[in-house]
Amino acid sequence: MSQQAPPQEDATGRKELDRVVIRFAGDSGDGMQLTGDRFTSASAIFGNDLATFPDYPAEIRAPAGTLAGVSAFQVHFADFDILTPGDQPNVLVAMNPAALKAHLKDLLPGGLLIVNSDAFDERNLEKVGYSANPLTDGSLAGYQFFEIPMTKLTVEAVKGSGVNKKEAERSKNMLALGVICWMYGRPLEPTVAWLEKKFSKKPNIADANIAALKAGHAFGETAELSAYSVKPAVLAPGNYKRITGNQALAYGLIAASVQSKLPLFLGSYPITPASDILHELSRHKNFGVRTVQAEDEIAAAGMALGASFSGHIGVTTTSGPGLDLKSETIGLALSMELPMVIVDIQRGGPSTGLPTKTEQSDLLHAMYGRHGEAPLPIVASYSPSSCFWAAIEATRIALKFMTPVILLSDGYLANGAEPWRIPAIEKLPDLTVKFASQPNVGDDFWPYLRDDDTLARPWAIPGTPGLQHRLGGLEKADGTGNISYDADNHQLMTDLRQAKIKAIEEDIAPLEFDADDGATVLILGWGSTYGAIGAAVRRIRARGKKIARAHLRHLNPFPKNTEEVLRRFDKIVVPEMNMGQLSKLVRSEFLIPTININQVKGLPFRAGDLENRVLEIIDG
Amino acid sequence: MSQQAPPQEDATGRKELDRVVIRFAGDSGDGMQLTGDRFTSASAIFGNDLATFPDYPAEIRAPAGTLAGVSAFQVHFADFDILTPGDQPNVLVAMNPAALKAHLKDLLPGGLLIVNSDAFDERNLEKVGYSANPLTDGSLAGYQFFEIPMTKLTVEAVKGSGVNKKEAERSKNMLALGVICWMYGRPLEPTVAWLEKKFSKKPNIADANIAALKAGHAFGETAELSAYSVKPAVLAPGNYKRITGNQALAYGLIAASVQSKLPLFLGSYPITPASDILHELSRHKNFGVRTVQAEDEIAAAGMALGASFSGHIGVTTTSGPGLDLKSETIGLALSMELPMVIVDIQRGGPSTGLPTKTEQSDLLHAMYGRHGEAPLPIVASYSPSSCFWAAIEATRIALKFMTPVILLSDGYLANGAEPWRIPAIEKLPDLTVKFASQPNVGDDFWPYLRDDDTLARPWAIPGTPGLQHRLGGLEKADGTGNISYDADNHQLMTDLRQAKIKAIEEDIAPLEFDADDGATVLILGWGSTYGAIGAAVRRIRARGKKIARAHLRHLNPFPKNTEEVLRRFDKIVVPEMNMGQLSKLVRSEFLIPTININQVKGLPFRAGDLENRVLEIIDG
Amino acid sequence: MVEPNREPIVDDVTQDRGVTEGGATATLTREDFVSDQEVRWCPGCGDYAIMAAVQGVMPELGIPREKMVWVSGIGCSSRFPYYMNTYGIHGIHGRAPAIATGVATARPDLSVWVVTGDGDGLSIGGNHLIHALRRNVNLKILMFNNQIYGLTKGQYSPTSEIGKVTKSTPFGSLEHPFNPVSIALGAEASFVARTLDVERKHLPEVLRRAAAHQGSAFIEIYQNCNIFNDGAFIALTGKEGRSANRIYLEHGKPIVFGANHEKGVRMTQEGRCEIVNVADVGEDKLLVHDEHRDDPSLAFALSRVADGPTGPTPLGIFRDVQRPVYGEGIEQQLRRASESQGPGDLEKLLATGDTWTVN
Amino acid sequence: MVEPNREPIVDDVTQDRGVTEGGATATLTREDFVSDQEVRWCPGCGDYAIMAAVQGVMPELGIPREKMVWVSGIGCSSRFPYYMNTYGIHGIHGRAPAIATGVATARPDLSVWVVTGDGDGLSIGGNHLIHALRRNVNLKILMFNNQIYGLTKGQYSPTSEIGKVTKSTPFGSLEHPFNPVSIALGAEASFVARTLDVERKHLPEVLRRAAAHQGSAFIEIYQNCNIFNDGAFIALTGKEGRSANRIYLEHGKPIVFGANHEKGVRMTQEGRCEIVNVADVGEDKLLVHDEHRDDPSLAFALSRVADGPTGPTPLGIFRDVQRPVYGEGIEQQLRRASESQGPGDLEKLLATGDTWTVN
Ligand SMILES: Cc1ncc(C[n+]2csc(CCOP(=O)(O)OP(=O)(O)O)c2C)c(N)n1
Ligand SMILES: Cc1ncc(C[n+]2csc(CCOP(=O)(O)OP(=O)(O)O)c2C)c(N)n1
Ligand code: SF4
Ligand code: SF4
Ligand SMILES: [Mg+2]
Ligand SMILES: [Mg+2]
Repeated sequence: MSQQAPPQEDATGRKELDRVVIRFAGDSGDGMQLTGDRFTSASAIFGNDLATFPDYPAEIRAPAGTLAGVSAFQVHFADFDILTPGDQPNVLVAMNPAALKAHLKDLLPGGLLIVNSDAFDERNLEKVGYSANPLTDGSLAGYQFFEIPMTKLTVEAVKGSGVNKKEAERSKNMLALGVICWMYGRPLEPTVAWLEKKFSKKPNIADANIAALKAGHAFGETAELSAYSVKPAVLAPGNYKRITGNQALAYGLIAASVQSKLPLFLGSYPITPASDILHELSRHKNFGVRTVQAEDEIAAAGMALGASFSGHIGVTTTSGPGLDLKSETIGLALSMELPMVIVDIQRGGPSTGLPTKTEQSDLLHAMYGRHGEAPLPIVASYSPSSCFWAAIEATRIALKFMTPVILLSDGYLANGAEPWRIPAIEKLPDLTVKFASQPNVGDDFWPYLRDDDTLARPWAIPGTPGLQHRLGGLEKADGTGNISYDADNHQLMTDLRQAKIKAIEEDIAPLEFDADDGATVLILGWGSTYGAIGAAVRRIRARGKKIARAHLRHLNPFPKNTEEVLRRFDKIVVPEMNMGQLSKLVRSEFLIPTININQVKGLPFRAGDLENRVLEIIDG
Repeated sequence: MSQQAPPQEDATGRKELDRVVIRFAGDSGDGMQLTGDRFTSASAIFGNDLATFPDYPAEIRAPAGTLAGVSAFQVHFADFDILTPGDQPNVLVAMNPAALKAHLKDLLPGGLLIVNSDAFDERNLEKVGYSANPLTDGSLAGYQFFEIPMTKLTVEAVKGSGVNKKEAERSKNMLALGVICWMYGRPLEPTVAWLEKKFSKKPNIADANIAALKAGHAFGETAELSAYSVKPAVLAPGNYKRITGNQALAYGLIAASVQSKLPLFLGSYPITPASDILHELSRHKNFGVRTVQAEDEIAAAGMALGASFSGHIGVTTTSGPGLDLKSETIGLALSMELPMVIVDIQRGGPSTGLPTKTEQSDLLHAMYGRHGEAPLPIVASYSPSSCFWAAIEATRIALKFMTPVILLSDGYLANGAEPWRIPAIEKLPDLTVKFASQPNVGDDFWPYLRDDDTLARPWAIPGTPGLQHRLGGLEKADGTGNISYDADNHQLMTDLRQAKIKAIEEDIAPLEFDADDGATVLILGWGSTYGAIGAAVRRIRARGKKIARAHLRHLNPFPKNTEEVLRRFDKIVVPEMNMGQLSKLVRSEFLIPTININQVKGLPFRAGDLENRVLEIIDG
Repeated sequence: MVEPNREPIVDDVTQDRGVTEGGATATLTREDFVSDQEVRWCPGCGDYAIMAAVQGVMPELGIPREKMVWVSGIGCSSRFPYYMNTYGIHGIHGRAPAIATGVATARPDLSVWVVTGDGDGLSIGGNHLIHALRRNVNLKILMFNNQIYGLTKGQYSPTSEIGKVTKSTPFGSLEHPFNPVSIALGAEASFVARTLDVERKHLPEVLRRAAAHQGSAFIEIYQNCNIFNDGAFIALTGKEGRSANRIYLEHGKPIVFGANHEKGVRMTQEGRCEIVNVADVGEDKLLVHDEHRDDPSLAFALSRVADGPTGPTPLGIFRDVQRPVYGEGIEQQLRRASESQGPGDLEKLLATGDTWTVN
Repeated sequence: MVEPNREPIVDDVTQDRGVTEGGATATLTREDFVSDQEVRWCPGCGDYAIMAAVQGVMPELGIPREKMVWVSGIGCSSRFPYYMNTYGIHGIHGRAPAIATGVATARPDLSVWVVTGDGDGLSIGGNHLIHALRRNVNLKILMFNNQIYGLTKGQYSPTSEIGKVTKSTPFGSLEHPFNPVSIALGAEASFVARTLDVERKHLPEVLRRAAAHQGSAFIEIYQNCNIFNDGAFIALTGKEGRSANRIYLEHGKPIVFGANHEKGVRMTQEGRCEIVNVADVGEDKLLVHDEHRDDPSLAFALSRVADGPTGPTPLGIFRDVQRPVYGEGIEQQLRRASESQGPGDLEKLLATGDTWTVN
């Protein structure tokens, strides 16, 4: 770790570090998410690789100063390519006692601690049960510790910008940002520009924030806080964009619409952490994207189904509780064999659970959460930017095989940001579809006359003369699609529905794996554990141990070579943020034993924890 | 089979048979269900063992004479204990050409065929595509074949009872019943009594039906139709009652209410084939049973949950599509750790599927059909009368472990009837519960302070002073039950919820198995395949082969000795009316390979088919 | 890119065979709208009459069959789409208005009709119904009200009368029924009407009016279920009742009824509609019906003249007003967006925001 | 067996500590209804004022805390039960009326209150709400209407005005909003009222009336969300608006409002409520409010005086009529059944029907 290695100095006399993990923590009202976001943006533009992890309470603004109200944002930036937002911060910015109390335990020994001393008054200390003031009782001895009277400084600094006291104090997060920007040599310009744009209608608010930002920067300089630098990372050349998972997912859906020349229709009902996809898509009407905020999730799915029947890419986005409600409609789409994309941004369950925390516990629900024999494909994103790929892939499968597809992401990917190398449009797959336009049996049109290869049925959309047909959820005769209660036909249709999904294995990329030769242990992952597993693998290799890893992006069907890959290794380790759901699928599918590493804490794995667990398995 | 063996004659000169399978088939409007039902009743009272299988279309009354409109009822009665309604009938009563066309293929070669010749006119023949009249074109040569002008005879017979022609003709099903009663020596009295009671308000209708019944009986005698007898079965002594699965299930719930001294609350929304439970329970208000027909399945489950919170046994009954809709509410009950019973009468899926046909395809949905880590117990009935046991067992587990429990039955069990040895009340388990009545931590009440053995939390119901508390779906701190976003607490609660369900294995009967010594093949079943597997096992043994069988009544958790039982055998054969759902659970739980026999036709297995498949496995 | 994006869907395929074929220009007949599917209602079911009326009216509308989509839920009534030679969705129980909203908002070029039942539409589907009406989605919603659950063999429904004995209420129902017209008006519906399955003239006329209405049209159709609720509407269909109890609402006309128009409806000072003898009050005191009144209070008051079809009951169009149509609003926003921001350009979209270049 | 079956549940446990303790007889204070849970609404949220009013009124009702159950769905408003020292269920989104119906029908001895939001109650939960009102379940339903989705950070709701710009409608909402009072009346509600979070006197009074009402009471409470929809009710809360726009409905009194009661409401011949200058028409021509009118038309017409809280808006009790209470009906049927058939006897039940004996 950089803290250990004797740091170099760069030209400007700043100590060089290869990586830093900063956590901003304060009241829900303190604007920590925005502060972290701005610092991240500045670092991105500066050229670091980075990963972020916002962590905030389910309440909008729990009462000021309480533990329940603490909101935090962690950013990891480095001069090399990194995979996670970092396990523990080496810098903690705490805007009040609650923030300190909630997050100090994570700060690395000897780490840098910056607090807003103005917030450490009797009442606030009491609120979180500090008997003595930690700033003065010596309990912070183990850290490099700076107290800054941020509130006072801010009020001072913004005088003249003509904002009232309340607004003035609100700018203190910018002061904190200014301090950190100075310490890590980040330019202020991007933030200044952003503030001017954002508050163009309220210039005095803009001025106040800018003044505070600059004051913080100046303070850092005059107070001679230690100054560091983290060089730009050497990333593959190209255009980069900082993107969150939900944003990438929304872009992927738009891209799928453009590449298929089909309009995109989103039926959705707001729910954390999926709402931002609805928000993002409703901003791009010039792409012909229709977004409807439905009365509930059932309606949202129903609307998407109706749109799919009509020739649109019908999409519905939600989280666990909403997925429960959509099950029946998904079953109908499956029975009507309509292309539809269901996006589930997983969060902590069961029930309302932990709405703002992350989890991977909807896999088996996605797989089996419908009555009857109702198989459908499942695609999973594994990093914020991979959500772009996942959206296109899910749509591709839906359109090609005429089936609803479930896309699994999670809260960690949804809100986490990372630099994304913007793909070349030419490189995107062509998703053009051919609607049925002619009768396919003499003068008749049979909606269930299947394609020999894909077993997909033809898609004839309203407006097409002569192809009028009616579909529903009652069992249909293969071919004609007429209602049929025939016993053998039901068996046939059940077999066909299953065979169609199984056939998709021919159409998807094989499971890639990265193995040291002689490695006997394979870490098999899926979804958002990708980064943590990757970081753990690096550490394990850094210790000279042999290891292999593979990451599933298709959960149903599995890539065709999955069993072959698994059988190459003696031990299959499956880390999941659930109680072992992928492992259940692997075991029943291949009868291969697995060693499970499960964590259900609403938080992503720490690379360090994974490293240790896996080392035990390798050695033990 | 009795048809082969040279039949004896009994005192009355009737040929003795050990077993007969009769299928009554006609128009939805012809009252075949009622006819079969009455014959069954007569046979039951006569003392035969029996099993029935009603098979009717999803439409109420598809147009007269069409194949879509054919409704059938099969009854198997014997002088020994039988296990299924029989694979193929040896007697077929066909009230019209459609019925003949639809069912002739099942009639055993040389079987007895009785048709209503009056219905075989041009129009009716045409409707089902008979070019020639099968009654005259010799195509029925392979059967013992009687044509009876039932309509004419009926109209004749009921003259004077003062009913109009339409009503008169409606009685022809009673004429058919009369004929069959004569042929198999069934007394008419029970039916006469039943008719008088049923039509007490419309005496002339009663008279007409009775007249038709007697006319049929007389016709059989005068026409000297061959007369058979099937002796009473030697059943264990006791009081017997003919009961269907849904009726038994309703009685079981009432019994659970009586045994627990808790009132029963049913929140339900009508759906085939579960509606009859709602109908039955709404008739027993003197047991304090509250039934609410909710606006939908979500409300039905919500009402049951509210009732459970209030100290009732909250129950909700449904079928597949309804189970989809209840998932979110079940998740809440699970998170609130409330005792609740969810009954799913499985039917053909996916989606609306085959509403009146049977299937076992909701097992994985029951197991995993909720977002998040949401384990709950699953109990499955396996014969019509076992639904009584299943209802009590599901309630017992729910009350003891404070958890929602899913009870799986299916359409075949729901509507099928069999003689049931009425249990002695004293033998029923005592389900008394103890509500919390005092603070459990100093002066406070902690709703999540668990019992050390069962891990169940205390049940404090409104009306109890000092124990006021609030529960919801957000994650709760273990003990206090207060909202908690704490990472370690979430892991703890997730572990506890899982451990609580796992612990139930200590509380349920071990898996029994019935094995010939030296048997290497075990047939593992669950649910309504019980009878067919049993019959197949008898046949296999009759062929001198060795076989073993076990039937799971608890699907989650499995009985503690399950793995130990399975490992005793080389081959585990799992027959299911789905694509292999139990097999998936067994494989992932025990990593034991299974040989699956799957049938998804909306119909129960035929013992003969199972026999052959298993023999291949034994031999091959 | 809106247009290019949406249009092709319709055009590509319609070009092939020429829109005219079976299209608006070709005149269609009743038979053209009859599908090849075997009708599976009970003999004598009121649904037959309704279907006949619908198939009779469709050709008049000048809408090609392929531009029509019939959407339903589950129930006897919901089998309807199978019998129409148009595009159709036999959905799931209660969700037809939601599914149809998807069709209508995705494809404003289509004529979208919904068939639902009193259970499908008002019990499990109540929420989707009121929201579709509130949004004024361009849907024509036909609710077959037989005051019973038919397909599930006769349980009471939200429109069944109190005290009704059914399979699920052996001791009589305890639930106060909905008045479908009242709830629709309370849900801001822009077009609300009521008619009767046996109305040979009135039913088709109401259908025509609904088709002409821009936005969502809600039509309650009293329908006899001769198997499980026979005679529920006898007060309106029986010999004497027919003339005595059918109150036909006609725009701009005083509301009179009875064999010789001897009865009428008057509005009291407190805004309640009361039935009076024309002779007693004089024709000029009678309420003059106004379908187009912006304020729904009049229509609502009229809906309270009869809580159930057991006595004098208003039939016809209670309300027919213009409101922005939901789907059209969306189209406008799409058009405006591509006009102001230019048609969507994927390359540009990806390249904007927090971007930087690494060489 | 009904009684023995139900009663013990309550008694067994209550005996132990004596019902009186914290019970009806002991007089309770505001504090007794405050739970130990930390309140987590945003500073300045209107929910605080509503909670204060509720906790102020509860002691007056003479209902022991343990006999009270507060049920909610999901939303900022739905956190309410956690803050009441009674029994409570923080349910799932939109389902509170259904869950509460279970509580109230299972246990008629309890006082059951529902807190819901405009999204929870009218969007996802609309169907359960209208059915609870139709059945007249004994529930007191408080709908906190802030015309926004608060907990999910500011999307429009079914009560948001057309054109509203929110996270999910960057170009403005296209949806015609519900008028909660109108939809409740259309759903046959027996008690319908509207009040305002900041109404120190009016809000408590409405709560008292709701508590006194037998059956379901629906109360729309305009509630300011100062984070995502601040000032939505400024027309009623702002200085001048306060007197100019609050129309207080009082039973038996002519409807007047304005600083000096210079304005009034009149009923037109066509049953529409219009706002007039008292001076112009004369006080005697004004509409006299009647809460107890069986016909809901008057209440409905009053609900249309204001489509949104942007101008003169009626506050108070629109309707308060007696109808059979759903839960009581069930109790009656249970009692009758055990009276006529005798209390349930399991042995007898199992032994009846198609039975026979084998010896
Ligand atoms: C989710 C779900 N719940 C319940 C059912 C069972 N079901 C089918 S139709 C129906 C009600 C039919 O009544 P109605 O809507 O009035 O139509 P009708 O048959 O009277 O025309 C019910 C409860 C179902 N198919 N799906
Ligand atoms: C099934 C489900 N869908 C969506 C959500 C997300 N959600 C929580 S509260 C809410 C709406 C809140 O609005 P409102 O009911 O008006 O309450 P408010 O926060 O404004 O008081 C939504 C959409 C959820 N928790 N569960
Ligand atoms: S059951 Fe009633 S509604 Fe259904 S088809 Fe038969 S008659 Fe018509
Ligand atoms: S978001 Fe709005 S409604 Fe929610 S607590 Fe904050 S102010 Fe109140
Ligand atoms: Mg109906
Ligand atoms: Mg709200």
